[in-house]
Amino acid sequence: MEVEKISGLKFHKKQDVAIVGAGMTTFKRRLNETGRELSYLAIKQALEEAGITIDDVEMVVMGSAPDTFDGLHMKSEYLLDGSGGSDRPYMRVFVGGGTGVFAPIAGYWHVASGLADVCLVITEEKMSSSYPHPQSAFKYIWDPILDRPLSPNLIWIFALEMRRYMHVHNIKHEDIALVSVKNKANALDHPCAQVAEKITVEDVLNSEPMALPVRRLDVSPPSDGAAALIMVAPHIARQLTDNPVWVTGVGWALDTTWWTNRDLYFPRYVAEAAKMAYRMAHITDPRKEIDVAEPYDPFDYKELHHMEGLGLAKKGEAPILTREGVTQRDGDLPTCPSGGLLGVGNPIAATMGVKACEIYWQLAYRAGKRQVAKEVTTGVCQAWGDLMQVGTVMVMSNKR
Amino acid sequence: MIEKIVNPKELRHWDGKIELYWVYTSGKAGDEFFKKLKEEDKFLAAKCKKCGKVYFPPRIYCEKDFSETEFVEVSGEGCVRAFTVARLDAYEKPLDNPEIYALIDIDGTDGCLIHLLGEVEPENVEVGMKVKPVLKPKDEREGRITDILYFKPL
Amino acid sequence: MAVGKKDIECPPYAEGTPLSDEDIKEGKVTYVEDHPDIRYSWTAGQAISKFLNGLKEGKILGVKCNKCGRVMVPPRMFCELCYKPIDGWVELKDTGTVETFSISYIDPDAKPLPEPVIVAVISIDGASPHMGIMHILDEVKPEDVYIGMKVKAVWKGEEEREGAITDIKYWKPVEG
Amino acid sequence: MVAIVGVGYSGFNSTTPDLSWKEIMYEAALRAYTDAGINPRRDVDSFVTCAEDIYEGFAIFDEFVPDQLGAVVKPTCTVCADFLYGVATAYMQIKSGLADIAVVESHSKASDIQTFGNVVKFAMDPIWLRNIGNAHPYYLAALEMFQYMAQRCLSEEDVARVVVKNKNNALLNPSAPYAANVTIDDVMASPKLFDPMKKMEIAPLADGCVVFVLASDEVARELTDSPVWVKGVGWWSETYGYDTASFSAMYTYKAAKMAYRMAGIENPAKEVDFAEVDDRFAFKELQHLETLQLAGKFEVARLMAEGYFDKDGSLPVNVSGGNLGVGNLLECTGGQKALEVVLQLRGEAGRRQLSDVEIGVAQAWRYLPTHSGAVAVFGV
Repeated sequence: MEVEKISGLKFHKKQDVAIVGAGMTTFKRRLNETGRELSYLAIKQALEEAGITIDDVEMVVMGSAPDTFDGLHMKSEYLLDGSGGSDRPYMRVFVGGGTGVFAPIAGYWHVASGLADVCLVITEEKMSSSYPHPQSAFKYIWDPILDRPLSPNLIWIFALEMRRYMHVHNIKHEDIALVSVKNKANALDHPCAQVAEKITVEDVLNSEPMALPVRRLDVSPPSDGAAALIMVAPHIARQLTDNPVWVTGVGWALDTTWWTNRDLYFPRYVAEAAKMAYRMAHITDPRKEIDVAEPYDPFDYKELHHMEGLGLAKKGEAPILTREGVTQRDGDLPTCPSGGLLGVGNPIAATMGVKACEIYWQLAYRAGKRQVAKEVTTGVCQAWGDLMQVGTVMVMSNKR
Repeated sequence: MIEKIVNPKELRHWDGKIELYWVYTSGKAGDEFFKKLKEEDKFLAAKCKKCGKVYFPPRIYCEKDFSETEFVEVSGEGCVRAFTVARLDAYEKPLDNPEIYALIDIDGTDGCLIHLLGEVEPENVEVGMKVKPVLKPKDEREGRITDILYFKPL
Repeated sequence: MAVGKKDIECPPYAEGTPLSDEDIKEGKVTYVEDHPDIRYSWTAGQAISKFLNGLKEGKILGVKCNKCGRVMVPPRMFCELCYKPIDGWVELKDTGTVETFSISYIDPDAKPLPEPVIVAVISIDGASPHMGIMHILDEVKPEDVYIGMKVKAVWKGEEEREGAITDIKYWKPVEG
Repeated sequence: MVAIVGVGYSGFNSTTPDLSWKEIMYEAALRAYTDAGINPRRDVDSFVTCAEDIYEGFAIFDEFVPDQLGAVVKPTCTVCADFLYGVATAYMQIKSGLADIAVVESHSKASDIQTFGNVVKFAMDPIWLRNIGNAHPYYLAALEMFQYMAQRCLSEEDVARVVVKNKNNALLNPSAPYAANVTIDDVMASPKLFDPMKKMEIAPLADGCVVFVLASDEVARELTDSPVWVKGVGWWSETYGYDTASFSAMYTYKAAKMAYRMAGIENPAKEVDFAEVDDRFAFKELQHLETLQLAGKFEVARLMAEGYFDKDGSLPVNVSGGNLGVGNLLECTGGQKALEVVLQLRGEAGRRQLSDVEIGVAQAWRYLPTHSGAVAVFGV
C-alpha cells in the first residue's frame, strides 16, 4: 500500500518562533490540586523562567487529552481560568496521546502566522479523577460497535503492537526492558519524577503480567500534572534572552482508524510526521544531525519503535543502539534524558513537560543534572496517540 | 455512495454509555473552603494580593493577573441578582417541585454563587432580595457545595 | 515586556500536594463523587448495519475497491485510500490467520481476570493481506499460540445471534 | 489572504437514522472537495476537525476522523471547539506556511445522544455547580436571560420576535428542519419552562455536517475565479466561572474586535451587509447582535421590532433560519453560520438569496456552560 506524500508545502511563514521559558508541576499518582490549580502552578514557573507576566501573553493554546480523565465535558473551558485563558483567545487542540507535542505545534502556528507574538502553551491532565482506575477511561476510546463488546483493556493494543514488533525483527524482551531500566534511572535526576528508581532487566521480566508481552514495569504510570511553555516571535525573544531555542520544524500525521488493517511493526504515522518536520528543518540525515531526542515512551518498546519511526535508527536497529549504550545520557544519541514517561510519569498531554520542555532545557543548557554529556544544537521530541495512529514531531535548535 | 439500504428495518443502532465514577478533589482553595464550612459554619472568599479583587468561590490565584490570593472570611449572605423557576429535569421531564435557581451576589466579595432558593414562593422573589444560606445539620455535612441546602430570604 | 530571563540553575518546577487512596477514603481532603448517566445510541450507518446483519446470518462481509484492488474488513462505504465509493460486497471466509496476539491478565478496569484472555488481530481469509479484526482466541493454551497460526470462528447458535461482533464467540485453531 | 474555495454539507435533519457519523462526514467532505475541484489524497496539506468527545460518545474522537475525510497518514488534528475555531486554525496554518490547502470539518450527531441534559451538566463545575438541584442545565441560560432583559429593559415580546423571524426565515431554507410559520402569539403562548424562557425560545437539536476547503491566496486564484475571502477571524474566552462572567456576551465583543481589526472594518454596523449569529437561545441573538456592534446596546430590540434584521431589512440576520430554524448543531453551529454566509456571498442561496451582499459575519458561541465564542468575517 502506498502512502501519498505531503505536497505543496512551502513553509513561507510570517515569522520565526522561539521558546523562552518552560515550567511544570511534579507528576504524581494523585494530587490534591484541581486541574486549573495545576495549570496555574505550571504557568507561574514558565512565566518566571521567561521573565514575563501573564499580561504579556497574547494567546493561549491548551492541550489536554480525554475529557473522561478529568471527568469534564468541554474540559478546556473548565480549565480556562487557571490556564491563563481568561480574557484572551484560547483554543484547545487534541490528538489523543499525541497532544503532548501537538500543543506546542499549535503554539508554533499561532506565532508563525503572525497572529500572536507571545503564545502560552499549557498542557494539563488529572487522570486520578477517573474511578475505579484511570485505565477505565480508556474503555471508551474503542469503537463502540466492533470493539467495546469484547471488553478490551487499553493495554491490549500495545501488547499486540509490541508482539508484532518483536516478531518481525526478532527482538528479545530483555533488549526492550533495557529502555525501562535506562529511563527510570534517568528520572532519578528529575525533581518531578513519580517512579524514578534503579531497577534491573530481571525486575522488568519478573514483574506482574498485564497483557503479555507487556508487564507492569514495561508501562509508565498514570499521573496528575501540568506543564507550560512560552513561545514568542524573534523580536520578543531578543528582548528576553541572548540564547533562545528555535522551533525549526513541526510535523504531524494521523493514520487510519482501522488499526487492525495495518501491519503494526512500524509506526508509519511517526515516519510521515518526521518527514514533514525534517523537511521544514532541512534535516536530511536525522541520525547524524539530531543531538538529543525525546521520543514518546509510555511503554518501553515504544521508545524503540518511535526511534525507528523518527529515522534515528534503522528498522529493527533501535534495540541494538540501546544495548550498546548509544541512547544513554552520556552516549552518542542521548534518548529520553529526562527519564521519559516511564520514569517521570505519564499525565497524557502534560508529558509535554518531559518532551518539548525537556528538549528546550537541554538545548538551552538549563537541564541541570540531566544535561547530556555531548554538545547539543538540535533536538527532536515526539509524541504518539489515539489508536496507534498519531505521530507528532517537533524539531528544535539553539541555532536559528 | 453508490448503494444504500432502503429497508429501514435493516438500519441498526447500537446502545451504549460512558459510565465511570469520578472523584473530584476540591483542590487547594476548595478544600480550605469546605473544611471551614463543615467545621465552623464559616464562609471563605479569596482576595487577590495585587489587584484586591475578592473571588467567590475562592481560588488560589487571581485569574486576571495570576497573583496569589489570601483567604478572607465573609458572611455568606448576599443579594439575588437574577433568578429562574426551572420546571424540567435533566431528562426534560417535568419536575414535581419546580426549583428556583438564583444568582446570588455574595456580600463583601466581587463574586457570586448559583444556588437554589427555599422557604419562598416564586412570585415573592425579587431582584436585590437579601438571602442567607441554610446549611445541613453539622453531622450530615460532607464538605461539598450541597452542604448548603438552599438560600432563604433574610 | 518585563525584565527577561533569570539565571536559574535548575529548570523550575512546582510542587503539588500528593494524595494516596487512603487520604481520599479517610476523608483527609474534601471531594465530590459523581456518576453521571450519559447514554448514547450510535447510528451504525450503512456499512456497519450490513456487517452486523451479516454476522446474524453467520457471515463475515467485506467490501472491495476496484481501484486499489483491496478487499476490506470491517466494511466501509468508501475506500479511504482512493477516496471513492466501494465497488461491491464480498462474503469472506470465517477462517483467518493470527497477525499478532496478547495474553491479557486484566479486565477493562485494570482488575485481575480469573483466567487470562487471549486476544488477537486476525486477518480474515478472502480479504487483502493484514486486513484483520480484533477478537478473542480460545480452545488453545496461551503458550501454544503463535503468529501465523490458522484459526476458525466459533459462532453462537443461530437463535442466539443478535447481529453483534460477539455473535462470534471466539476463534479456535484449525485442527491439524 | 486566505480564501474559501469549496464548501459541502450534509443535513440538516432532526435525526439521521441511515448514516453513521463517519458517513455524514464523508458525504459533506466529498461535496466540498468536488466543489473545490480537488483530490484530498493529493492536494490537501492539513485537515482540522472540530469536535468534543462527549458530544460524540467517545473518549478520543480524533481516532475516528481521518478515513472519511481522505486524511489517512496526513496532518490531521482535532480542535475542541466550534467550527469557526477550526477556520481560525486553518487560517493560521496557511499563514504560517504549514499548508496551502486546509480542510475544516465539523458535524453534529446530536441524535446519537440519549441524555443531552446530563451531557451539558457534565461540563459544569463538579465542585461548585453541577450537583445543585435537579433541573435541566437550560436554567443557566435562563438566569443570563433574566439579567440581560433586566439590564436592557426588554419585554418578553422583544425576545419572542426573534423566534418568529427565524422560524419564518427557515421556511425558505430546504435544510431547516424546524421551520414553521409561527406568529408572536404562538411564541407567547408557548410554555414557560424556565422563567422567563419559553419552550420555543430554545433551539432543538439537529444533525448535520459542514466541510470547508480553505486555500492560500495563490492557490485559491488557481482553483477558482470567485473565491470567498476570510477577511478576519477572532476567537475569545471571557472566563469559565459564572462568578466572573459578564453575562453580556463579552466573548463575542472581543472576538469580533479581533476579527474586525483583521478585516479592516471600522464601523461594523455600516460595513457589514448581513450576519448569521448564534441564536440557540432566542435572547442570545439580541445579545450577540449588540456585541457584534451591529446595533447599539439599547437599540437592538427596537430595530428587531421595526424589521431592520428581517430578510428584506437593512441588515438581514439569520436568513437561514438560525439555530431556531435549523436546530442546535453543537460544534457545527458555526459551520452552519459560515456556510450560509458563503452561500449568500456566492449567490447560491436559492430562494432566500440576498441581493448586493459583499461582507457577511458568522458568529458562534460554545454553548452552555461557557463564555467563549468565535467570529469570522467573510467577503468577496
